[in-house]
Amino acid sequence: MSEKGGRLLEIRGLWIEGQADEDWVPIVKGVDLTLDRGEVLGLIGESGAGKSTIGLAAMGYARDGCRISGGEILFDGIDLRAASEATRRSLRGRRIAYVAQSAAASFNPAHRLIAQYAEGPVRHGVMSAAEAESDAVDLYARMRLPDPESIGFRYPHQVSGGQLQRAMTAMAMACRPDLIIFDEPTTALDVTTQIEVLSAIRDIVDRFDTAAIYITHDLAVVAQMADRIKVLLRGEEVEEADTRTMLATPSEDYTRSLWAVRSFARAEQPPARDATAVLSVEGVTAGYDRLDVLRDVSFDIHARRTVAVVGESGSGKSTTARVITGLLPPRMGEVRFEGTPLPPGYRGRSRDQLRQIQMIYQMADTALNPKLRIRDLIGRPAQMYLGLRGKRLEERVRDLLSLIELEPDAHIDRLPSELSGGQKQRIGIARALAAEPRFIICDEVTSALDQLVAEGILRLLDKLQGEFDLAYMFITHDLATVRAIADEVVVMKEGRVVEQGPKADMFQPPHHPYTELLLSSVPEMDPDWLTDLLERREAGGAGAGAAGT
Amino acid sequence: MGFLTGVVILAVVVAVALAAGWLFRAMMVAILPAGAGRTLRTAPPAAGFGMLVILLYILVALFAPLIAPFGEREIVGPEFLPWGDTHLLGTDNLGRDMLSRLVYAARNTIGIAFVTTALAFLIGSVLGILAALTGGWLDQLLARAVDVLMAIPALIFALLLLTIVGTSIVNMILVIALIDSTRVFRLARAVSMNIVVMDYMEAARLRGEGTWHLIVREILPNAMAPLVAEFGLRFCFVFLTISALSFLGLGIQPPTADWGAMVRDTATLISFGDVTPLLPAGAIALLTVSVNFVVDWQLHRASGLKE
Amino acid sequence: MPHVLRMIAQRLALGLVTLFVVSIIIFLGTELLPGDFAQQMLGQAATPETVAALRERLGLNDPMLVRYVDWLTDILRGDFGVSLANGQPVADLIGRRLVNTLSLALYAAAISVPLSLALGILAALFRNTLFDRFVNASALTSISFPEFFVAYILIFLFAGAGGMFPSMASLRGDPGLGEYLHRAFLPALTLTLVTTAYMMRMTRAAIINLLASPYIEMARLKGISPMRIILRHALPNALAPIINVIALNLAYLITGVVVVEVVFVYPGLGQLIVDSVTARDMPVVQGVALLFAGAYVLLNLTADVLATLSNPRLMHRR
Amino acid sequence: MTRTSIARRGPNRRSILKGATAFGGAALVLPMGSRMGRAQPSRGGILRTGTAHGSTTDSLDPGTWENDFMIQLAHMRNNFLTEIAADGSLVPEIAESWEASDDASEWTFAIRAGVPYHSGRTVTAEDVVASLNHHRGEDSTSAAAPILADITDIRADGMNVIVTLASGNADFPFILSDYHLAILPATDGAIDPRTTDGCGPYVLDELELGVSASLTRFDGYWKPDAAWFDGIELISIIDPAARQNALISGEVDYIDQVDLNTVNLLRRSPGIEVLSVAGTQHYGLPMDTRAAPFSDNNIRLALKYAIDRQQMVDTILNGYGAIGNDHPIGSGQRFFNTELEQKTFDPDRARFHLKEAGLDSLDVDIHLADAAFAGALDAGVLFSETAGRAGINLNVVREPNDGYWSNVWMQKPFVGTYWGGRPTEDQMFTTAYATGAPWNESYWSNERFDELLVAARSELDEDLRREMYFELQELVSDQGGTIIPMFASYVGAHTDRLQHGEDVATNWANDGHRMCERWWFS
Repeated sequence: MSEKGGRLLEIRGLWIEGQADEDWVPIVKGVDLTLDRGEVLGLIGESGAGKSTIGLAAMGYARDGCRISGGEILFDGIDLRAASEATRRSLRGRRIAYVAQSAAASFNPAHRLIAQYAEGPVRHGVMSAAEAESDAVDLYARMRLPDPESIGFRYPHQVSGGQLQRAMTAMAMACRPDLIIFDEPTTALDVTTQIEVLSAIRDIVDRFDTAAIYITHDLAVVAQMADRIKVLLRGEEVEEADTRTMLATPSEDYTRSLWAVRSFARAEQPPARDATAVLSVEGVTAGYDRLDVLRDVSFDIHARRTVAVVGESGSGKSTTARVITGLLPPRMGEVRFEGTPLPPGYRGRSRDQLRQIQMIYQMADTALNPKLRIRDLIGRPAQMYLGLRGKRLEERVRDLLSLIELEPDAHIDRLPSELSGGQKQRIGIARALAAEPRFIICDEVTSALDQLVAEGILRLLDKLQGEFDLAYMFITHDLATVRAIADEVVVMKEGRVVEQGPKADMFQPPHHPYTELLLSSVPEMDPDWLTDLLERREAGGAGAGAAGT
Repeated sequence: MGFLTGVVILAVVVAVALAAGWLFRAMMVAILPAGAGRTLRTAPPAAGFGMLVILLYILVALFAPLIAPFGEREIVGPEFLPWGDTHLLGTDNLGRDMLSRLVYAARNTIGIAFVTTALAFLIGSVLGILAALTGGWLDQLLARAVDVLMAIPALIFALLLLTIVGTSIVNMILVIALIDSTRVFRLARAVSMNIVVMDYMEAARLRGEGTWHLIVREILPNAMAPLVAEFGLRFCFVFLTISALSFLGLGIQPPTADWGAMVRDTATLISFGDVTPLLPAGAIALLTVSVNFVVDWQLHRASGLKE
Repeated sequence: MPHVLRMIAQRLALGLVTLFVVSIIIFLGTELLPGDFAQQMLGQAATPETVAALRERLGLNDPMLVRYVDWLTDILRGDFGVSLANGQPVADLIGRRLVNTLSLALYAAAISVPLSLALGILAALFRNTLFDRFVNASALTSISFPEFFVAYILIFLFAGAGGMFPSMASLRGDPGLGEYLHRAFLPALTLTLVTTAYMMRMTRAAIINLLASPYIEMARLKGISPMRIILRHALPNALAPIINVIALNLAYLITGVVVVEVVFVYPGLGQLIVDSVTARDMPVVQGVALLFAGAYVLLNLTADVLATLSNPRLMHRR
Repeated sequence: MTRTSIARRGPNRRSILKGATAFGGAALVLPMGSRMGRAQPSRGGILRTGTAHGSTTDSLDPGTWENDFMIQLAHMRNNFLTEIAADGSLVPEIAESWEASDDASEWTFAIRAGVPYHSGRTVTAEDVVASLNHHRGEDSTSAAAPILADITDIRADGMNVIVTLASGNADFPFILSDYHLAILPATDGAIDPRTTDGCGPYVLDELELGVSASLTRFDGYWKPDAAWFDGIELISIIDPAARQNALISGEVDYIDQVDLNTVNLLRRSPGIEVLSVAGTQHYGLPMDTRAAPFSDNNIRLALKYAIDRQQMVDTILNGYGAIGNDHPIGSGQRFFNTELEQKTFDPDRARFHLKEAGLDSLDVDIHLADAAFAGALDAGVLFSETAGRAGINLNVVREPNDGYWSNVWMQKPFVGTYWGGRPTEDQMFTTAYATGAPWNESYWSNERFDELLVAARSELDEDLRREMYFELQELVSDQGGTIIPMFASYVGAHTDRLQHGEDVATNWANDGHRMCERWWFS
């Protein structure tokens, strides 16, 4: 990170347009970017900022439906826009490589990892297949993949997400490129896995002195990786600075607002232990086929309180939600609503019981029927449960839209595809509210959203809770969210509740070791955080093994 | 020989067709309200041409009696008159006006094919979606039943069934619809399998929605694109099935005019280089190609692939 | 691997059940046909007595269930019975024609499968170009003509007086391979034309469907050439639907070509079953129909197995 | 003539039962080819003939022969007791000669000596008895049983076969030319119905039912000036276009049942000759005379005058045929009524008859399928056109081809039918017009007709007989229940290399199915 070579990439006045029906609209508007050899530049911004599009443009590549309409892209003196497709193809993979967000989707499911590793070098004539394969084993080892000799002979589906992401980084390294584009490489991973991948990436980039563009929306992550950070907003540059400078003294309001997100915190609600819990999960054991996914899970949720259920993927958070909603009848134990046991399956529940428990989903895209208009999406529960018709129904829909801070006239007749991600999530909330429930399950409702948008959603949920006396169960893996909104926390691991209690207690040591691991793995805005953490873990010898597989 | 001339004519026809498609699209964009117009503007000329042809066919079918110069069954002159002023496309083997027969055949053929295909889709898609939705024994039962029906060759099965129930037009529609519905079932089931796992389906189930609402409001609109594409192909295959049946002596019987049977009746003439059978065959082909141009465009739009 | 074997066993069992149900349907169907063989053979002159005598002799008077069970047990023993019409064993009647049918299907498939794959791949590669549109439109045109009409056009173009190929694919005198290929060329070409379009469109669609996948973009960003992307990255993942549509078309080539057989005077199974339906020669109808159903089940099974073999996710469990 | 494989079956099955052989008297021959410079027959060449018939359900059993594939094969492989010559006269074949008792109820046939079978055996009187007995008896399933039903006894006496009939029949030897009655070798008094043996001109080498047969010339054939080909390939080509194509492309030398839609185009093809033979084959539209409205003869007459016969011949037969006069006797037959007024399309007269029946207009259904005869539905359409002009609203009901002869014919009141004809006037009338006859399609019953028919059969005076048959025709034509608008010719086509005699038999297609031994290559 000390010595940098000469200029490797120079982008001047880049304009990129995307196709919307017949029209071309600009999505990158005159961005300049320079990168020296061995340097790591962080590109940061919310969705729609054009980060990935710029990253791909650095390879002279535009996705289908996009076109580079202006500016210059000089890679090591070669004008990528003017160069022939053959020239560009010969550079891609060989001198500029790419690491995609989802390794699971970006590895071809039909071929073994090592074959895909070797394809680039062999096609580019850099090495023979045999050389490439032995090289792969070497790089797999460097990426700290388990069993580097044989892991390459597995198919993508046989390898876990974190390992795949490392294998993909190794693949990108295959031709020892001058530049690698990392496009949100850890976004899809659990926090504990993320650390492993981040450290492996940082090591290998250092080792081969490769220049990199690191694209992410997560400031804490980019702080660990980048020498310099460029902040983007809607296709335009906001500011650019050295990492430490940027973290310490951002000059633009927008940047400051990004920093500020993490400051949102709700006033904690007073505990109401005396009243009957709105919802109690009691000794639930449940699973699929013969496999138990949940074992003896119990917790209570009271009115006006938010219980956050945290844990990594596979810990049983979502299965718990399925038991509560009745999609998965438990093998043992029961779910009570205001003290009354609920029938185990949703088919056995009365319409009123169904009404009382609503759910908001992580992916608003799949949770809203894309062919129905907002009017019907929100109106249907009101019509079904409350028997509203005609004008009253319309009024109710408009009220709900106002509640979720969307202008009724402008939105009531839209399709979900005509809304932004945050707006869609608000519709999801409105749909749940339309049933006038007492209890809402929020399943990772903010994890697919940008931070500013997510904050808005959290604030809205908070407001509504007060207004309608709602009880929330908040499923999340993001501890920042927990900090912001929860009254109580339930930590789950491998289908069991490992720790639960009021939020204040949870964030105070001593912790259960697993809670400790989770808490310590959340990246912090300190550029030295990762280095320090790894050193600490090295010293302690604990935790790393649990997350590293 | 006329072959080269044919190629030149074909090229001209293609050029004119594309131009017509382009013009038609431009015209419709101008006429239609903004939303539909914007969608339409994305249509390639081929799809524009397809829509134009389909529209023309529908008009011809609807207004056959107004367009046809003579009656469908009316014997208006000597048999096998050449093309001329009174009889633009000449007369057929009984002395009926060829053009009029073609026009009326549009009505019969399209009408029968449409009813048949619609019926096949009604049966096939409802059952297919239902199978995907409910799963379990009903799904297994329906899937196995369809397997069984598909294991019997379609033409043989149609032959057997039509022999049993007799060859009226109604029976033919029912039999072909039944056989075709098995194909639709498989598609509808496969498509729905991907839809029933969506979160909005879960939400609707948890809301306590009934099966019919789930099928009609939640699944069907989302399964529409592939089903419509299949509808286009099936619609055209129905003509072919009917004409194959008429080859085996079971199709639409004269004097009702239909393109499949008209090809069949005049097919021997092609052995002598007479172009008469090309007229009804061309009518089928033009419609098939047009329908599929539109279907391709729709599928392309639905796939979200932009190129 | 063992689970593949288990799947095959499972599917075979299921196939047998399917065949069993098909046998019931066919049996019932032939029962329901108006008129029976005795009536059909004796004609209008038949007195009630002679019809009864003939029925008795042919065993047509037994209750339906008895006849069905007898027939089924015979089949299970490998005995397809004898034709009511001419007393020849059904197995003999089917045997030679089965060979003919299979060879024609094979011939047509040998042309159409590679052709449709190649055209489908090229169309996917040059999608939305003039080439793509031309191939697509010609394919659609060729499937929108009735089979017999395609056959007549081919005969007109290629047979005629002094033509290159015979208009009849008659197999008299056991032709050698070269001679067979020559004689059966036009029927094979007809079948090629009617089946290629569908397979080609499916191939193209299956490939194009995958082109939006992230791993295809990844391959592009690795600097892989478009042709190799299609062949190496898209095709292996598109195999399952392609194999499926090929299997369906092969089944069609075996079971659905009666019209082509008639036009080209080709002695295959289709003509046999149509003749037998008309003559109410039930043992033959049932035998051939069962054979067709068997072919369909077997081809589907093969397709499923191949699709499984082509899918690492199913072949190599975690 | 067939359009489809399904349609084919009906008429063929019936043709066995109803069509028998030709009549005596002058044959009407209309060969289309040139008669000039016809060469003497010469030996050689393989005749390849494509026939519109043949089914995989065919069988070697003579009792089941029903279509032209098996019938042609029979005439290649087998001989019969008698033969109808190309000029229409009855000539001896296996029966060298015959004589009848005075009342024509006992017939003695002298069997030709030394006629060899392909297997080497010689034809005996016992073989003849067994060959005929195959079609008789209680449990016989032969389609020819009805035509031999009158026989009470057959016995062999040396080289003679003596047949006793229940009643006298002067035309009995004609019946023995029927194509079912092939002479086959017998063992223990019975023939083996599956034998491939025969005493005909060609030896069967290979037979694939419904597909083809190949035969080579039998060196030991007894006829000196017959069977000119070295061998024969008989090929079943069901599809009319395929048949035509096979002829045009030179893959066959002869085809039968030329598609009449394109026959004129075919005639223009180089090297192709079309051969049209007018015979006794006729198409009819029987009405059930027991049922209203057809029970009223005025209605029947109205319909008879409401049909345009010439248009039918021109359109349905494309000119290859002759108009009919509502009786089944062909213009070439011995006792054809030359004095009978020809009915023509006359709407006024039809209206007149309607009025006589007390009606202004008439609504009536006719049930047709192309199985009845080729173009039956088209004929129905034409008929309804012309009938409309006479105030008759004729509705054509389309019936399925399959099962037509079981479910429609003689079941529905107004249908279509087809007859190959009968060798004698008596047989034709007895079979289809006498009261209570099993195939009396119109259920017509006329006392005078029945009396006259019996009288004519036993009348020996030629003039008196002619008078009687004239009256019978007049009765059928004016009062009968069947409209017979047209007589259809047999239309075949062949390459110009193939030659035939000046006379071509009119009793059946394909030169009375004898082209195998009468025709030759130039």
